[in-house]
Amino acid sequence: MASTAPLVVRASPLRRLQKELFGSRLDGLISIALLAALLAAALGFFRWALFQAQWAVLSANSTLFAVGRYPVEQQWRLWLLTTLLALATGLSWGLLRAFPGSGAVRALWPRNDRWAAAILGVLALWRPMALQLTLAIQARWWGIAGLLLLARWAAGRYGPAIPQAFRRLIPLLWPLLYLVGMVLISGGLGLVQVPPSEWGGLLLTVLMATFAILLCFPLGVLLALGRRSELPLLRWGSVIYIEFIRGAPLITLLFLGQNILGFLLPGGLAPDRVWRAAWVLTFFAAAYVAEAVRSGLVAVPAGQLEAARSLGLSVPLALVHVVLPQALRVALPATVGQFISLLQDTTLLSLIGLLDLLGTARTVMANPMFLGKNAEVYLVLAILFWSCCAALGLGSRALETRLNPHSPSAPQA
Amino acid sequence: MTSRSEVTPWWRNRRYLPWLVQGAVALVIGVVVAFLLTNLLLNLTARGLLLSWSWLGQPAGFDLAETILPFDASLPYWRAMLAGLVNTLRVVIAGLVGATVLGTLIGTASFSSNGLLRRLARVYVEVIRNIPLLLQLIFWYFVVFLALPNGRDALQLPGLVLAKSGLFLGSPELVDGVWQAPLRFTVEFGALLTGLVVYTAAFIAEVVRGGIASVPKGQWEAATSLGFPPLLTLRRIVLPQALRVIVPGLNSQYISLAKNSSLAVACGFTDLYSVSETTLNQTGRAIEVMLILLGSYLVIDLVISALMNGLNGLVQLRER
Amino acid sequence: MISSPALMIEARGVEKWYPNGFHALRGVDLCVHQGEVVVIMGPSGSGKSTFLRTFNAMEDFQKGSIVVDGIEISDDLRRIDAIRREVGMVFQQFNLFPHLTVLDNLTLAPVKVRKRPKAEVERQALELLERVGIAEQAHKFPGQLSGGQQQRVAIARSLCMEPRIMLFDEPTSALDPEMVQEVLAVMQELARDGMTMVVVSHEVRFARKVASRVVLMADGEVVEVAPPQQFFTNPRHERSKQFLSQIS
Amino acid sequence: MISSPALMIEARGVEKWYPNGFHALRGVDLCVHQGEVVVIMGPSGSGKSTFLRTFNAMEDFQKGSIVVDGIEISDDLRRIDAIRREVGMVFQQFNLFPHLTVLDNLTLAPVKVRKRPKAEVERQALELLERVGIAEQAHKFPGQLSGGQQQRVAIARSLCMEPRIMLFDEPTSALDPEMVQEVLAVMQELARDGMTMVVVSHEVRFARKVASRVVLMADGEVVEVAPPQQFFTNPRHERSKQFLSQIS
Amino acid sequence: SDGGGVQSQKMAAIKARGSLICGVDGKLPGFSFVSPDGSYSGLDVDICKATAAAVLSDPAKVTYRDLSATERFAALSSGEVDLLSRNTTMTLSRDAPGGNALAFAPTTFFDGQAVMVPATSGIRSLKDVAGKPICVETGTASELNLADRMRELNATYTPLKFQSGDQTYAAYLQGRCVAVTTDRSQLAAKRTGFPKPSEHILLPDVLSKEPLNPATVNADPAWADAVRWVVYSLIQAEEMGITAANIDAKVAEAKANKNLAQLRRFFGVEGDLGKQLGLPADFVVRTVKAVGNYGEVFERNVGTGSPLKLERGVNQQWRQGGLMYSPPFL
Ligand SMILES: Nc1ncnc2c1ncn2[C@@H]1O[C@H](COP(=O)(O)OP(=O)(O)OP(=O)(O)O)[C@@H](O)[C@H]1O
Ligand SMILES: Nc1ncnc2c1ncn2[C@@H]1O[C@H](COP(=O)(O)OP(=O)(O)OP(=O)(O)O)[C@@H](O)[C@H]1O
Ligand SMILES: [Mg+2]
Ligand SMILES: [Mg+2]
Repeated sequence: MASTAPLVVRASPLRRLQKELFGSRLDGLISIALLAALLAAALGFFRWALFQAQWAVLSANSTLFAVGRYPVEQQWRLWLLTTLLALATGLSWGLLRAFPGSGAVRALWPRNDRWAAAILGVLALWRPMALQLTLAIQARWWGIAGLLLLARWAAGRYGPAIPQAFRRLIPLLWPLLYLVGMVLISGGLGLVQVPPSEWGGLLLTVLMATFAILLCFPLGVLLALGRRSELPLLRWGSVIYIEFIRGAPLITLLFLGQNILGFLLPGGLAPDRVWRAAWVLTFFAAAYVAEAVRSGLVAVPAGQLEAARSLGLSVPLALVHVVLPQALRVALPATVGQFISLLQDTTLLSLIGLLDLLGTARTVMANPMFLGKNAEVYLVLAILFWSCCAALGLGSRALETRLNPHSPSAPQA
Repeated sequence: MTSRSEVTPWWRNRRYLPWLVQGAVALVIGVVVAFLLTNLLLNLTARGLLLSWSWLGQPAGFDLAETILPFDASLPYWRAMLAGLVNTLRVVIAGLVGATVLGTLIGTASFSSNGLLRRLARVYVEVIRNIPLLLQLIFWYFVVFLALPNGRDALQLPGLVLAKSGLFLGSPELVDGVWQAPLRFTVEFGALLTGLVVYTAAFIAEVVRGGIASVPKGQWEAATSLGFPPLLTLRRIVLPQALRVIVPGLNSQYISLAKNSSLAVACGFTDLYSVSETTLNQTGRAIEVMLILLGSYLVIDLVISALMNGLNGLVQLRER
Repeated sequence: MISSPALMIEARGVEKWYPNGFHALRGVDLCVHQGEVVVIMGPSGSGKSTFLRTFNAMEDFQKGSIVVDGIEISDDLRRIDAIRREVGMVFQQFNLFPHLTVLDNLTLAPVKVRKRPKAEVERQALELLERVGIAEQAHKFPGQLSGGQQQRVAIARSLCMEPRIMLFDEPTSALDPEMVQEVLAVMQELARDGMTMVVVSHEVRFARKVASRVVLMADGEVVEVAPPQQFFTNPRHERSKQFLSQIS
Repeated sequence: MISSPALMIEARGVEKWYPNGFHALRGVDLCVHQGEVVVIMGPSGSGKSTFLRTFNAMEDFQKGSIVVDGIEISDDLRRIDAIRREVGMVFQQFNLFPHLTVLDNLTLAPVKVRKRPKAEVERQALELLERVGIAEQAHKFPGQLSGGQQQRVAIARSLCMEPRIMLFDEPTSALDPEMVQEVLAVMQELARDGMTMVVVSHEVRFARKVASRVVLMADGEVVEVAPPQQFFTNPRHERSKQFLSQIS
Repeated sequence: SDGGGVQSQKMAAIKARGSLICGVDGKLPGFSFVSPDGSYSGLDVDICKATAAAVLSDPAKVTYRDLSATERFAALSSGEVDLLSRNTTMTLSRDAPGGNALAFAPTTFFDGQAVMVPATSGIRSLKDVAGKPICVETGTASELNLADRMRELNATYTPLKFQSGDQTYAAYLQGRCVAVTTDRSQLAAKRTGFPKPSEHILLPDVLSKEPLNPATVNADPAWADAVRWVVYSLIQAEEMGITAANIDAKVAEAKANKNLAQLRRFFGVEGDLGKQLGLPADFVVRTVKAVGNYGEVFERNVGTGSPLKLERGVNQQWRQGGLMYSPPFL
């Protein structure tokens, strides 16, 4: 049996395609039908997008979509914030590459990153132009994108040279930036106050989502611990809370927050309705995050807590250092899933009259000039939401693999 | 550890400490709840809105668009809310069936030998789950369904007419520019149902996919070696086993579909939430309306859970 | 020539690459005549399972040809069906259907695929269960049986389709030692009844007693084909000697 | 009396009911002197684990008293902390923290509970790992180690808190046979160094070689306490004989 | 102390806050509407501005809250907005302490509920609508009026209800319903934005009287009075021929001429009318400077010169035969 030297052949792409699409007669029929449908849909879409759609509705209202009625003379604050965000993003991104998780190789521009940078570049160049923004604003976007890439490059290149003590502080950048961002957005500390009722569009959506995500997480962890607690009162309290929230549609809870919160607090103490909605979102999401975290807690064997206790760790110490790190790792995908649906749920704010992205869209479409331009606006919103949610999902998967290079399923040889 | 000569201070006693912690938590919760309730009572008394249910018997004064229960403006509020509830149930039940069928099809399509179908199934799931349902509902209603032709231009098939005003079955006829038929579904219902089905199906598809993937590969191989064609294998061998994993996953998807049906307001369908909103606005009875609303959804959830738990018992039993 | 038994499996120059590019079979030839019992041995990863699975078209291959009972394997679904009708297969992991009773495991395929009347199939199934010695378990579920019993059900399930060839892929390696014998006994009896069998197995005793020929595979090639007596006592190839030293 | 070693554990009439009403310990007495190695044996469910876990207050009890290294166990949390500081415990399932490296497993408690400087603890930890023979694994994760190695890490982790008493709950019963010896060797060495140890184990060879006394428990009671020589060759009680006949 | 001690809590709160929170519709051209640059304009908005000018001396110190029809009263009674200027119809039950317990300022626009249909539909009166779908915003008085009137006519119809105005008109324009009903002014306003305004007609039927008034809560009568007289000041200014353009001259004139007693009282040059309300003495000057007189407000926002092209009609001054009539500033 004189066989040839080990030869690696892959079926040619064409042949593979043929096999995938026309493996059997039924498959062939299905493929043809699907291809025809896809083609028709694509044709229809492009005809609409190129000849019928009127994108002016977006360019004319781009500011409204971006920040709502944020006072024009104060918008420099948002530009500043965007610039800071871009810097922080570039810095963190570069440092992630400079210190890849164990097992991964360090490369200044891995393939994914080149893709991301290219997409970013194209978006930054093309989007502002497509929206027919003024040249000054276009230039700002180019500058910000350039800054991001520059920070990314610098951090990736010189990151390893940063002393370790200093590097530890870099994750703190984000909470700090959040606080700075809140001050920049709402005013105070010498800045003119801009009340929440003036925030709108993307700004409001992002603000609501991040606020709720940041707060619902610790709350959810507490609830999950409560639900697993041996103390009956804590356990039943958590169970009742979680099940009550999960049994009710979010819109009824938002409605409740808007209509009844005013009765529950002495006059004047009730927070602004924007904040009211934000709190309702937070409390709502907390119940779901609690369930996600609980599934992680269940996955941690009871022996872990026992071992920690027998080593003298108090219960809080054991939770923080032993149980939660393991539980949260397991719960990560489900938790991020909840964050994604929370981001989607911010659209419900439009049903209670807040001007989030969807609410802004509805306002814009009440403008006589743009009546009936539904499809264009909704399409863009859909793409926007889709990209954000998909990015969150991708990020969570990346984080998962990064956290888990040493899974217990890889025993030593 | 019964009698001790020296007394352990309570703050270090592991027997009492848990109760102290609980007591403290209970106290805090109690104080907060009491504070809120007093305010509620004070505020409601001040506005003359103390809990009362007699308004439920007063005539509603508004009409509802589509109801199965006959309704007109002279009937009392409770009838209006009941009509809304029935509409909610109608869309939930239809949605459950539709989403299950579509979701199962898409879930199984991701195991197809046809690469295109497989990828499209993935794309469907990834696209649909990442776009807010509310946006999708508004899209279906304002962009798709309201773009249907009307009157004489409506899509006509034997025994079926699809027009801007709805889907007409039976023997539809055009009376005075308006389609009439024994069986009709409005576009509001259609848009809500389509949105819910399309959205929930993406999640159900994932559940089904997970369930099928949980069946060992050897089961497919054994069936193939016995000469089973793929579809028969799926139906007789794989799906029955996958159900064990699928049914609990379906439960939560069903519940979220029921809750999501409350987004009906976005496309003009008169469901329970929409009627409640109108009622609240006409009567000012915020607390009572909220209680009815939350209670109703809770009951719907519980019923779905109970049914699915029963079903779960059945599919798990088949194992032994 | 006329009296020599018919050729049941004829594989010529079979080459297979897995989709990831791994070259699993590198030109393998094998003939199996009617009534023969061929035992395939070889180190793990040598391609035994892959080869076996090409015989009933569970794996495709890129070069060479395989003719089973006169039908050449091709992409034609009708042919593949015909071949699967001829060939029964028993797996290492039994692969019984856990949601069906033992009896239903046996009757499902004949009834649904062959469209035979249910009552008749059930009669036959009970006979077969009798033959493999577990008639009394007919109404239990697989999860309630021991491994050896499960594997015997799996054999009976294949037999219920009345195949002319049986393939076994390490039928006893997932079993506790005390159950191995009961399964081998059933296989031995099958061989005695004249069934054509191809068995991937490392059971030397079984091979010595039952095999017509033993095949040694290594690295996707057939290294040696010999009657068991010769194979175990006096293998020709270095590779075979090495392998035998490992398994004993 | 002055020269006799100090009493490290003194349990008197300990009775425990589980919350479901099960009477797990029915008045047990046991004294362990400094430097002693006491091996507890007994059938499953006899309360060995429960008894062991009362020594570091992981389980409470309803009647009787336990004094550990001069500290009487009570509900006082400060005392419980003090006792846990004295007593190390090794579990059947190792219970290493899978998200921490071996070194971090060892240093976590000393740094967080004892507030000792990290560098110093790390030095000590590496010494201990050396002592249990796995210094080179310090930066791996538990999931990458074999069972025997994991159990040795668990022992080192307990030692890192510098306990005066070590409790072992069936430390070798979750291990593959070839790894049992390496763990027992480490324990033997510990015993030689004069550590006071209470070990729940059915390893007769280990007990014979290392134990000062063997305790037999059954149905929540201590049936027999005897030096190993006597216990294994000439047990006094019927129950002991019966038990010994089962495990050998 | 100055103002006879009548300080309203609300007004104190507004002054402390430095801004007036005004509940508006926000999506209604001519009444309250956001332009792409984010600024509000409209008749309702001008009332907010005038009030802010009177209380805070600065018409820009207004925080607008877009309120849906369903939430407006709750927002007002829970104190979330100080003033509701969201073309709200005054009715007994909304006014009465046993009802919504609102306090209404004078009518700023006399309206009536009407029905709009496509000109080509062949529908010429409400009766013709029978059996067909009608779009209406949920939670409004229009919804109830429609039900009442159709019951009177003994006609069946399908009410398609939407949560917000934009959806209602979108559905109408897309042909989901053959008619849309709400206040005549609103219909006219919306019609201006339609692709072909001339293809839609308003039916002659008037379903109801719809006096649109700003509103505050009963609980703070002093605040309600202040708002009431802010509105009257605009009407009175028109009657007296005072406009934003000529007010400075008029004030100078009044200051110079002691004989113009009425004008001097009106401008607060003399007397303490403003103080009695807890407002600055010259609040009228401020309101008129901020937004002009009622006629100017009307013309600018909804009048024939505006995109809405509404006639003054009954909203004319009483001297011209209309209903706009301010009590004397005495
Ligand atoms: N789906 C697959 N894709 C890629 N390589 C595969 C696949 N299945 C099997 N292989 C590789 O093909 C080779 C032969 O596999 P096969 O299962 O036939 O070996 P075997 O001789 O049966 O081994 P064993 O005794 O372990 O069952 C192995 O190296 C295996 O890793
Ligand atoms: N939390 C509990 N609640 C109720 N009963 C328990 C609990 N934990 C243990 N038991 C019971 O107490 C008895 C003694 O348990 P223990 O674990 O101490 O036995 P053991 O001698 O260590 O057995 P093994 O050799 O199986 O580990 C057993 O019958 C067990 O079922
Ligand atoms: Mg194999
Ligand atoms: Mg035990």
